[in-house]
Amino acid sequence: MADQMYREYILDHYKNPRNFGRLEDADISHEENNPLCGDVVGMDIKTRDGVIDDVRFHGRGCAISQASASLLTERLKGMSLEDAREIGKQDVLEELGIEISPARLKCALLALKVLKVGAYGLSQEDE
Amino acid sequence: MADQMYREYILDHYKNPRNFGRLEDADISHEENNPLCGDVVGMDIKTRDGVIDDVRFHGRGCAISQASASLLTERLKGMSLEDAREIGKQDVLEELGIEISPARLKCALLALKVLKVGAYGLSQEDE
Amino acid sequence: MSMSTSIYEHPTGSGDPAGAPLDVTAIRRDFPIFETGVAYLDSANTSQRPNQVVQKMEEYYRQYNANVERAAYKLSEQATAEFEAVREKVRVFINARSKNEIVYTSGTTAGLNLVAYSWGRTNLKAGDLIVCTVMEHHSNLVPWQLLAQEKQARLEFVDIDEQGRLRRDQFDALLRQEPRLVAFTHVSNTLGTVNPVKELTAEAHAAGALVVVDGAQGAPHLGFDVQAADVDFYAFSSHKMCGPTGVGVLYGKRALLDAMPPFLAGGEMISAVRLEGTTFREPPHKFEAGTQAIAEVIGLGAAIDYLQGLGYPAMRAHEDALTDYAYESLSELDGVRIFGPPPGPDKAGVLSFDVAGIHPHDVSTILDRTGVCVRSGHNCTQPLMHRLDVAGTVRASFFLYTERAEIDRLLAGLKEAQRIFA
Amino acid sequence: MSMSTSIYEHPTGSGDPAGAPLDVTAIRRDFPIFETGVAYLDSANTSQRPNQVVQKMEEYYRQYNANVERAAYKLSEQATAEFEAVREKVRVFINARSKNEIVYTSGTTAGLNLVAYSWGRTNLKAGDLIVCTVMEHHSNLVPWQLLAQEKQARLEFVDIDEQGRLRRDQFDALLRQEPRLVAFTHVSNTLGTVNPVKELTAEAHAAGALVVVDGAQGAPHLGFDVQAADVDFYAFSSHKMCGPTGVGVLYGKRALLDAMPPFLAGGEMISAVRLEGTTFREPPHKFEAGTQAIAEVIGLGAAIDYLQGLGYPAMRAHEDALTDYAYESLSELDGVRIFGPPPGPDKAGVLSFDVAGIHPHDVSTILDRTGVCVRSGHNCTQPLMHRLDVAGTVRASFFLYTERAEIDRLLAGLKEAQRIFA
Ligand SMILES: Cc1ncc(COP(=O)(O)O)c(C=O)c1O
Ligand SMILES: Cc1ncc(COP(=O)(O)O)c(C=O)c1O
Repeated sequence: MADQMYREYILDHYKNPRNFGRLEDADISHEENNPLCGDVVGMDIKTRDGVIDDVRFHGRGCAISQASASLLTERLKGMSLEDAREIGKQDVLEELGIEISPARLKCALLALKVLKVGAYGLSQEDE
Repeated sequence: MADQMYREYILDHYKNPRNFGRLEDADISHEENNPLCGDVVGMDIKTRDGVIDDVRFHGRGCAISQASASLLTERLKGMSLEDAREIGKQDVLEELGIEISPARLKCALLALKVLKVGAYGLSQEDE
Repeated sequence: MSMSTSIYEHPTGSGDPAGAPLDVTAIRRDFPIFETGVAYLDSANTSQRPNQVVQKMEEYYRQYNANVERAAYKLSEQATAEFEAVREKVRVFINARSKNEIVYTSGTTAGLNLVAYSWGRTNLKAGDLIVCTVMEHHSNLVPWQLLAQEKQARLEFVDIDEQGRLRRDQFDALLRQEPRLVAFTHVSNTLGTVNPVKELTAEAHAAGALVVVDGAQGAPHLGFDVQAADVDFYAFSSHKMCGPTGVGVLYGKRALLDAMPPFLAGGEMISAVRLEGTTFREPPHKFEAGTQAIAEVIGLGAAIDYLQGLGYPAMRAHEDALTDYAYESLSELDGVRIFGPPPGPDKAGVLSFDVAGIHPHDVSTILDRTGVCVRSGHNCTQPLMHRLDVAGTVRASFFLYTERAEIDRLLAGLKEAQRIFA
Repeated sequence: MSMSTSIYEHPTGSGDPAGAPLDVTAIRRDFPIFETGVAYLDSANTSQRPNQVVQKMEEYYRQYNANVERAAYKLSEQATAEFEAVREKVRVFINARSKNEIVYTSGTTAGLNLVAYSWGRTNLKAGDLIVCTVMEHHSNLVPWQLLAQEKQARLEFVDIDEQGRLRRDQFDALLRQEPRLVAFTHVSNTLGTVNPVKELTAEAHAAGALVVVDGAQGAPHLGFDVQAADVDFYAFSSHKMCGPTGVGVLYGKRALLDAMPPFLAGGEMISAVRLEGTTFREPPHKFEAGTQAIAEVIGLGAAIDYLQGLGYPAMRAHEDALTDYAYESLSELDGVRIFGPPPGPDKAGVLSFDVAGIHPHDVSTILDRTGVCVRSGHNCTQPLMHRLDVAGTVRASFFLYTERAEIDRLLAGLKEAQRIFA
């Protein structure tokens, strides 16, 4: 039975997360937790001339939050900070490409929140 | 139309309260209020050899609380403190001789409470 | 006859602003309690609830009864969605900037205490001044007394004039003493006085004070626009506005809520708990500890829908007409003395009065025997009773479902009381 | 198989003490939500409500909807009578000495905070010790953290052993430091551990401490006898015991309640209010400020009737049998690790576990797709999660209406999750 949510590539990113780990000399380093489940995602970003040179994420969480973080880091590499700022919730959800139930939205968007708060000090509304 | 509650003698005691006023040199003097309506009844008692020599009440309130106080003072005069201690809620209600709705029970029993707390330090359960 | 619409034009009032009259006969069919034949003139105490509200809660209990936020299954998602949709409804209802400024409470009293504890204990210091008024309900008075006591702050009260309006000269004089906090009611539950919240707030702000408004009577009967009036806090109760008991709302400006420490602590309001210490969520969740009144919040949403479906202008016009009629009729009875302003734009549908020679309790008991429900006593405004120098009042209050015939029954009952006590 | 009846033999348990089994099929007909086909295994979060409870509240809304105590008409008298009759029901339910020891609250969280604010702020001083445990729900932990912080008191936590029972050696050691207050849960909402409340209380009292017990899980599933256990405070919530949301109970010993200052201030809890200061009513009214959750209190009364009609021994036997079955079945699944004590007299119908390689959230999402509702995450016990060194758990919990088939659906769903994540 194919699962709508736990697709092959989601499970792959969960089991084999890309860019997982820490960066020693990160320029941006931030961590957020999801108060409803206690899950954590952190991100280290190295920039050069306003461009994201390298990025790693760490933390623990469900398949959705980890796959979302893994996918986001892939996208971020080589992107300008300016462009990265434009990444929206909808972009992240589209990239995930699966149907997300409301209760899991926070999981799917946790990595984005880390980026937004860490890199731009944008405190998203808690909703 | 004869009223079940506002009988002739109740209204009479309300309009012409017996033993209304204060006693200068009371041995017992106490006041209580009904927190639900703010009504007040106070009582001054003079005793001699354990007998209630004189009694006055004051305060303001509804026909029921004032008539009940008036009736109680009539009964108390000349009674021993020991006997007065035995006066119960039922006695007061019988003396009133009217049907009292639950919300008005506190009015009917306010004077008795003043006596009990003032003379015997009995704190009735607040019910 | 004053038929003016609400002085707080409701931002989303969907009713015809010209005041297409309420169809009270139809409305009363939504309230099964009227089948009992009771004349219910105590809505300022608690309102009746329409079928729509009760059914909405039943739907929750029968179809998606689950806790909110905590769980990741559909039942809980539906409950959470409904629960949070009401927050948005409330936001629109009082025109708050953000739904994060809407804190669910157990009622007005709880909301005002939240401000006293959380804001008050953090920000007040000895010698600071709090300004309150003599017309306040105990719930907007005793919390400030306790706070002032704890902090050794000063508490001063604005008096009323002979018609039951706030004495603006005293208000101004107290503002010159630079209070930290000014607390007053939108509408007096005893006098029916509608305070000019926007003006008073602007003056208080100019004097550097925060403004807490008790909206227990204002929200149901006039509606309120928190941005237009620019108040800092506004508290109200569901049960007075056709919603269920057990729930209420505290509005607070986001920046204030952000800076305030939590009040009650427990589940849901935390961000991370360690044995060594805890971090908290953002408002409004920071102030919503433990399982919330879920069914009741959902019921409140249905109540807001109901009220907005009728529209505040029409409701207000209806209540105004009743108030005019009752005021005139009562004025014609010998020995009846009415407290508070006469009908007009600064008077809500609340009439308090006494009857010479008859205690308010006795009046209400006699009225009750004819099926007429009114409040009697101090109406939780004892200081105002002292100010008026009365033991209590009889209070008749009107709402969207009140009909003229109920006022006629009130008048007949009063005559009967006068006959008995003659 | 452990089929023992409650270790707190219920004082008034009307069920057959020998444990005449529950007729679960009949019971489930009282809960219309089961018609939706959902397998509801999250009762430790919030329970479902039977028709009897919803109808009782409807009756209030439709027939005698009025505020309590404040008014002197029949509608209000009836509401007051029902409201106060529930107080007596609760008294009998937990066998309190007097109904004046029964304080209505908005829930367990509110009750525990009441103790922390009112008793705690009056009685604790710098350096005093509060003893808590690592298995507590945030609602019985964060209030003590905030109190300790404010008062510069010390807060120490009793650890658990490998089976999830309190470490009595640590408990004893902490008691030797003469704490002022000991706070622990009757039943752990994560581990299902039933703490020996009576023994712990006796020891704490011998050491001079007061005892606050969190009864959120204990009251619904075991019942409780406050006199037998001699606890000082016991808090629980209606919504976990088949009653409505928005209401709960705090039991406190009369002498303690008498000596405590009020917490929330406002209508109903006052004796006399003057501008200069206020005097307060006796308990329980002193702690019940503002309009109470009237319909919800009345609904709680119906819930207690419902539970007592079934009888705690029978309910406990039923939950025990389900726990045994689920425990055994889960133990047979590869990669499933169960936390907390094995079935037995000190285990309630709560099973928390994790599944190797699958996050609890993903487990519960997959279960939800098969219509099975379980809790996942930290269950409002983050310190316990850290202690167990897990991100969260999956939790299945049982109640009187749970049937074996629901557990079978849980097992099937877990196998499906394992297949997907294989
Ligand atoms: C053990 C325990 N304590 C306290 C609570 C808090 O109860 P409430 O959320 O009803 O205030 C809960 C339930 O969430 C619980 O399980
Ligand atoms: C003006 C006013 N303020 C506050 C309150 C208190 O509201 P609640 O009892 O719902 O907390 C009331 C109603 O009783 C009121 O009329």
